[in-house]
Amino acid sequence: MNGDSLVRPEWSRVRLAYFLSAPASFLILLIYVLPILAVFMISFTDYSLVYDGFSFVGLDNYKQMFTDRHFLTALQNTLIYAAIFIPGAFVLPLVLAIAIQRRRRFRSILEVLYFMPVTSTLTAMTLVWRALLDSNQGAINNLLVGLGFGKVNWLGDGDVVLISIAMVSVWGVIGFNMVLFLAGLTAIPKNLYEAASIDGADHPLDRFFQVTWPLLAPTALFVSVNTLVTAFKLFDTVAVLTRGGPDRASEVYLYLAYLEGFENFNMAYACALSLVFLTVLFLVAWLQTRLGDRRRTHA
Amino acid sequence: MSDIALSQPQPGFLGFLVSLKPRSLADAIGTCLLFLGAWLVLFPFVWMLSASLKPANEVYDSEFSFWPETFMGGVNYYGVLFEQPYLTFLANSFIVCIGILIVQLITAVPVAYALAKLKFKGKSILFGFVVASLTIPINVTSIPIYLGLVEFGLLDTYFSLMFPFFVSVFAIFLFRQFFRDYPDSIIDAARVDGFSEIEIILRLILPAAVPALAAFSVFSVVAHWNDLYWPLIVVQSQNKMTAALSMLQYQSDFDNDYGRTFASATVVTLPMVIIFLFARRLFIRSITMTGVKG
Amino acid sequence: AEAKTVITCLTNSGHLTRQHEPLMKEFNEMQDEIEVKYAAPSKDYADTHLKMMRASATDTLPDCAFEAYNQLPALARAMAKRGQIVDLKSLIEAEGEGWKELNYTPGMINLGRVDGVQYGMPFNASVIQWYYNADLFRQAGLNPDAFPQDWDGLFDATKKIAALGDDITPMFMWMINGDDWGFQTLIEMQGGAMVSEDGSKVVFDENGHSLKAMELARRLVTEGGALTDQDSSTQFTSFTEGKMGIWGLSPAGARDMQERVGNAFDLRSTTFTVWNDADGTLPTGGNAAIITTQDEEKVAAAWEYIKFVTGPRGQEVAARITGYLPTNRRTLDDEYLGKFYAENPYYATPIKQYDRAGPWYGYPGTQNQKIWSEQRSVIKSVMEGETSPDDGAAQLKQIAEKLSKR
Amino acid sequence: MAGLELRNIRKSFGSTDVLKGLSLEIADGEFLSLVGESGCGKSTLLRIISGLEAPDSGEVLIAGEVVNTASPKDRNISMVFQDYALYPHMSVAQNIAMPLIMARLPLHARLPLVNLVSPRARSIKPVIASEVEAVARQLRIEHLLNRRPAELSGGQRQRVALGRALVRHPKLFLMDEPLSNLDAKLRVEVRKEITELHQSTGYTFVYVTHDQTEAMTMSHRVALLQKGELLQLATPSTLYADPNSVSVARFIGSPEINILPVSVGAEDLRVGTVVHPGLAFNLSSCVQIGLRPEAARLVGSQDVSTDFKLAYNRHLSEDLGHEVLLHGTLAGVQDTPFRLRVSQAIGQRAVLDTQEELFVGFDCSDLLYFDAQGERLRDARFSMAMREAAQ
Amino acid sequence: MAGLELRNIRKSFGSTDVLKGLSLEIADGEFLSLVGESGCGKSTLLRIISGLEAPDSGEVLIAGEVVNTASPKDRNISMVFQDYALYPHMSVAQNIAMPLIMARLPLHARLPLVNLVSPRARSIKPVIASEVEAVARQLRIEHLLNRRPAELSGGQRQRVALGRALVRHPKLFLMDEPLSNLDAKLRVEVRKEITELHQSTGYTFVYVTHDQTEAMTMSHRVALLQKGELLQLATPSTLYADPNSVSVARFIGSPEINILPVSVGAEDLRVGTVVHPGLAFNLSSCVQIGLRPEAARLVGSQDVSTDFKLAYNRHLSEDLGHEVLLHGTLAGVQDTPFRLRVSQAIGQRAVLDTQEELFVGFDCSDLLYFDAQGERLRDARFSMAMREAAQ
Ligand SMILES: Nc1ncnc2c1ncn2[C@@H]1O[C@H](COP(=O)(O)OP(=O)(O)OP(=O)(O)O)[C@@H](O)[C@H]1O
Ligand SMILES: Nc1ncnc2c1ncn2[C@@H]1O[C@H](COP(=O)(O)OP(=O)(O)OP(=O)(O)O)[C@@H](O)[C@H]1O
Ligand SMILES: [Mg+2]
Ligand SMILES: [Mg+2]
Repeated sequence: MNGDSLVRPEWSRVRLAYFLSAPASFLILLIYVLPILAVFMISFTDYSLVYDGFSFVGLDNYKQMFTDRHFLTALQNTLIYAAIFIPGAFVLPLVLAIAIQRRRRFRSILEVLYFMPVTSTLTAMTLVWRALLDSNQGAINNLLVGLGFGKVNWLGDGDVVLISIAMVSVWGVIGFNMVLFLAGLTAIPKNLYEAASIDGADHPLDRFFQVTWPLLAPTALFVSVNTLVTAFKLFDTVAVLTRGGPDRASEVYLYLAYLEGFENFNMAYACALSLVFLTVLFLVAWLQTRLGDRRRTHA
Repeated sequence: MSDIALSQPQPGFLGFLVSLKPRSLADAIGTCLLFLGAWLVLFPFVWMLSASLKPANEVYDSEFSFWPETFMGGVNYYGVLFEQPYLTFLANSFIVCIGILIVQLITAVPVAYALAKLKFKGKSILFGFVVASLTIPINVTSIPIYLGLVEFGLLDTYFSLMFPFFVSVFAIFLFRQFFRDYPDSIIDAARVDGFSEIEIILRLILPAAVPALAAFSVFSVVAHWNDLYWPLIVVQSQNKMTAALSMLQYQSDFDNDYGRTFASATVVTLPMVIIFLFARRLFIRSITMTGVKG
Repeated sequence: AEAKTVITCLTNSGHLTRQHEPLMKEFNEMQDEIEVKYAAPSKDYADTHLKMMRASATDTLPDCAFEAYNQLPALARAMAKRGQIVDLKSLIEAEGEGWKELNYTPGMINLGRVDGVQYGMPFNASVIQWYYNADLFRQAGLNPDAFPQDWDGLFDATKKIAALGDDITPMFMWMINGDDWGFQTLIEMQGGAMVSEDGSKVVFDENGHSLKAMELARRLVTEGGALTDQDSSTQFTSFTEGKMGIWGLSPAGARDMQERVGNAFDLRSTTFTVWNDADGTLPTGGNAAIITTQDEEKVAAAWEYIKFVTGPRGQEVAARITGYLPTNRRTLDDEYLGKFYAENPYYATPIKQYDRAGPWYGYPGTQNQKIWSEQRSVIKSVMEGETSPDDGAAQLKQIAEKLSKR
Repeated sequence: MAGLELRNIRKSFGSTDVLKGLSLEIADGEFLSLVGESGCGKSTLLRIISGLEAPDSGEVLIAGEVVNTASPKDRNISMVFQDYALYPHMSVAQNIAMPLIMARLPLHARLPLVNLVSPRARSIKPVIASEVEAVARQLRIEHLLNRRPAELSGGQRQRVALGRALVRHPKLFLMDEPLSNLDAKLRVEVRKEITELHQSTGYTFVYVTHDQTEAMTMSHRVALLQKGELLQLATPSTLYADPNSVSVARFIGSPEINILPVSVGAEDLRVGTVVHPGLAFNLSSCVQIGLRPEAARLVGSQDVSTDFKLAYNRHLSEDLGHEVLLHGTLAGVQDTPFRLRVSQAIGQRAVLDTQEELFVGFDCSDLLYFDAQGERLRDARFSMAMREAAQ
Repeated sequence: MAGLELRNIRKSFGSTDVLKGLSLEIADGEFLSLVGESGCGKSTLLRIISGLEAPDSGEVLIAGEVVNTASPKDRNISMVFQDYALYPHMSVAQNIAMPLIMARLPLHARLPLVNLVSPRARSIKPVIASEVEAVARQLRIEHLLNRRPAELSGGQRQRVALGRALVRHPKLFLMDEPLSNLDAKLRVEVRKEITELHQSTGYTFVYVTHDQTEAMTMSHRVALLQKGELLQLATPSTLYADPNSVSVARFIGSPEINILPVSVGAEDLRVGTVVHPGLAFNLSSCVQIGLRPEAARLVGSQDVSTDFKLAYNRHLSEDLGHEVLLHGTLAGVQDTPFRLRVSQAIGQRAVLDTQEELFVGFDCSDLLYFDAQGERLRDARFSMAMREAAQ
């Protein structure tokens, strides 16, 4: 056959694709890939801001992880936190988005209210949350006592602190994910709901499972990947709210890496920690994306 | 509110009341729950706003009351707005956020389109890089990037404040997901009509992706508006400080000016709320894809 | 006129607005050869340290900076190696015989010494002190005018306060809530030291100091009723809301404390309970000014400024605003703050402990933070009774030795 | 009892009045076609009947009950959407199975995951699958059952949409141009399937179509809509042969009916150049006549067997295979097109091929008379008189 | 010179072979209709011609040049999509104006904002607007110009899609069932507009339709596709009257051609119960005959004027107004349906209404002969012999 004619139209589109991808790719290279490569290199050295010189130490930094019990603690904390945060940060906004989207009347006011936390500044909000979560006289415990429950030591109890942080994080992310879901929901053709209601899929659950959920899949995939990544990237809230306390009960992985790198100036070890973490996180996120993409087959 | 309205019935008021009648009990309960939730979500803000009006000895009173006994709002807000170059900080924040947003959109939209709608070799690799980059927190890359900026003498510039955020993999991923749903047959029609691929993006895809674009824009602006981590690293002189940084001014280890801190937080948050209010309409501006059958 | 010499200084954000801005203004108005500016402030001490380290590695340093005492050694050593920090010795000598002694007590000026070199001039200083709620004292049948002078007496008082009700916490002392300032307090008040003179050896366990410290830590919980499961801000609120008897922390927060308490109760302060009245010292918190420029003109200008801020007038301003202990002894004169202290006993406690001001030690090596964070876990577990004071003391030493090698 | 009744339905979109007080009664088991020009409100009407759209005013009754407030589901209807509205994420089989699953499985057994373990779901699934397959076979899409809508051709999609409606057995079928994208052959076949379904089940059908053959052959009655109003509702042949107005006459029948201006004298009728005399004429308001393209025929130049005979000026002929359509004008009425349907069967074709000059002949009895407003003049005496006079 | 040439085009989607080596030549200015059953590959072929889809192999030539590598834009074509593919966020006017804007304004003047200040854009806009309006008027959608597609009825959308194609003047028009959602009347009108456009401009048209009338009346030639292969390419009347095979004969014409099994003796032909003797018969391979529904007619029980006369068992009659379609079987061939088109014009109808027992008559000369594979037996001697024998 005519080999040329097969190759060339493809090529023009390919060229276009490359052209469109070039700026972003270049920046990704500059902002992510090269720095990560640098981090990768550093992880084989004993580099630190404290000394000018450095020498290669091979896999020492990686070996060190296995002897570092805080590594495991941090990993465990991160997983526990993620297990609390991810469902909350995914399901609540989804429910909210669906509930809000259906209403004509209060839709806009509700949207604004739930989005407010996203606009807030973490440092200021941390002060507020400290006050609210105060185990002695905080508003939340006052409420609990008022409702006949006992007080909870939100930030002081090592068993509770991750829940508290997750609560604060979910609070901060509800509006964010809700807006994403809302954007996704508006993209679902209305006539499918109509077809569904004719077909008898009138129950909210049916509407959800037969139409909304499958068609929201791209958004849902995005939100879930992003939520997953956010969960594992937890840093700020810990840094300002608990500083890993009490007694490392909220020391999550990235915070550990931060401490090692920027408080203890074990830069190279921090790099190694980060890389191990990123590799695992990337694999999970990538797998999730691929699976989600595959399941989503409508065009 | 409601009794004021009752005492002066307006022409449309009866109609309003009737329209308020819940369509069903479940609906009414749902609405109540939503508002209850909203109140919970909002409470920290109410608390913050209230605190910004109070003297220090009232802020942490265990019995919360919105209105302070001693009103300090005037002092607090005056201090935040006029005793420091707040306008400069505000302007810096705007420059940085808008600059970041523009570059992010310019870079993310084309690549997202390519990833969503074009076939090319290396596509899944590129997408792999995007997902990978999504997982990389700035904490990890901050030192290499910082060293690079120092190398080029760019520290303490707007550029250095913006640079690490010029490409948003979040945006690329998000837009890709949204673009994928755009009907191919409309794109085909456009190709026949003589659209260049760029114009397909500009004229067709973008208008349809407005909800996602608006959502992202708000996220981006809010995120960088409130960002402390990176500005703390690259800002050296006070005239490059951002509004969020200025909020720290009233806090130190054993000595916090709570009133001003919260007044400052309120003042810093306010522009974001306003931006959101304006952008919000775009979120729901969806285009029904009824141009196609099937 | 000649161009002014412009110098830029770095400090923490809260300190900038409260203390440095008035000082800078006053200094800039006072003369017209030098203009002092401040860099965008860092968030807190840790951030200052990090910023300085980063700037040191990339040679983007400000001209002067205010570094926390406990982090100064690490920073100074790193910078000295790179020749980025100024040894103040010659500058001090140039001021003339007796100038140093006139202004600073030896203990105070030593806070700026690292490895025997005077890198910093003490700017803010604080040693732990007690604040107490005189109203609660009265309710508990205690005499607020006679604050217990030893630990046994203190614990008697806390027991009585504890009896006032379930929601009353007897006391708080800065122990496991932040840095190791509290732990060093327990060692130093016995007359002990953390590391040897030459800074090379860990010695806090000598003479059983660390064991005794651990026993006391445990008593803080069992007898003092101190809580280990609440962070300091929660407990601080308890105190300012009148739900706590005794609060042991820095004078730096004196003003903040008073603002928060308002007129809610009779707030007082008093000197810390020191075990060994003769040799006992207390670690000094706060920060020292360092010069980090190599430009001679700027060094001179920075020195002028540092002289001002650590001088009697500078310290008057700083201390009055914050409650910190003035580092300049002349500030205690009537001309400056003498009268103020006489009239405001609440603010005067720091000067009563003037001579207690001891060093805030740093361990050899670079792992100070890590040592502390490991030790903190041990201390917490001792306080909670999970580890015996013996074991605890042993572990503390072990941790410090292991990590200070690096 | 009426299967479906509409009472004074009004609907407007913004300033566009789409339905202007439409009333309609459809007997139980009746097959009603809804025709009307594009944009006249057919789809809107179906959407109102189905409950997808609420009327601005008026009532919808199904089986005698007002259902205005009932949800689409509770109205027990099937609907084929004009734009298909297929579920893009489901296979063809799943698309078709949807209504059955919804109807036969209890809510819990429809939930994801649960449906995998529910014994009910598992026992019903094969039944549903076989029904889906049967419908797919009827529609000739059994080989496509595993495809997604995006992988189908236009006609295949339409058949899936149809299948989804046919698989269920509701009270009322609403179909919006369900065959428009099918080829003629398939269309005839599916038409037959639908007709048979209708006959065997006796369900009520409301069928929107723009295909006259469909409307004429499938339905008991045809409702002709124009600009949101009901012009005429009658059996297909009535609509064709006995229309109420020019509009109806024009709309029904393809090629369009010929409408010619006439002048009516005391006892004669003039069409173009020809005057037909001697009529007992008593209705003077007639100004135009209608004549179906097949009601006239080509006649030889000598032929005098018809009431009227006029020279024909042919502009265009279209050969449809089984017949030829002529477009042209009659002598004396140059402004008005005159269409002629020439059957192949009976030698007419030969005339066409051989003769240069054409003549068209028609009889008074085949004419429809209209007044200036386009209203039909259906007076019995009048037509009888005409007929007699003509004989 | 060929306006469009396809050489051995192949295309498959996954395992589905959609086009199997299709070759086709279309003269410059020709109007070619593409017909074929649903799913046979018509739309795919148009997409390949337009460059939206790349063929797996084969070449596409426009005006003599291989355009395989050219982008759709560079091929200078207009296309009407089967699923409309309107720009959902643009008004009708903007939708229609788009191709003009793209063609006439340079890139920079098309950019948002720039276009507001570009003098070029400002001077061209009114021109474009007036052209858009003209097209809209042609298609009777001038009152909808400011609406969005979502606010249109199905037929209105289709007209917008059509308008978007018509507004431009490209070399090649590709239309995929552009009239399927229009009512009969409008369809006739638009058909005429297209035909006139074609005649006045001489552009090349490739027109996909499932409407036989359209295919027959508009096109120079018709290409019949089946399962991705070209069955026959000929003028409409050839396709109708002189098909190559049973498949073609069956596909063209509605109602479908009657295909009857026959047995051929040495000198006779047997259809059902009737044997027509005395034929000079020399092709023994004929096993089936085709007879168009209009080629037979109802005859009186005494009538002997036709070669064959068989009793007719009527199952169903469909009244289309201008004609009646009968469905039934002939005596002796009960398994095979026999359709009859009964014209209204010539008294046949009367037969239908009055007589109980029906007879159908037809002549040998109207029969098409096919072999067992369905291939047409077109031997000239054979048919001549038949004809002579019959006379
Ligand atoms: N993306 C696809 N993936 C798989 N099969 C496809 C795809 N697109 C089309 N097909 C199949 O290819 C065949 C030809 O499709 P095409 O759309 O060309 O048919 P068509 O002749 O236009 O039919 P219609 O008259 O129904 O529109 C069909 O059987 C269809 O199912
Ligand atoms: N959402 C809407 N907003 C405004 N006008 C609308 C809307 N939907 C429909 N219309 C208008 O209402 C009229 C009736 O539309 P409808 O879809 O019922 O027509 P239809 O009879 O089904 O036409 P077709 O045969 O073309 O499908 C049309 O003129 C259409 O433009
Ligand atoms: Mg319609
Ligand atoms: Mg098609």
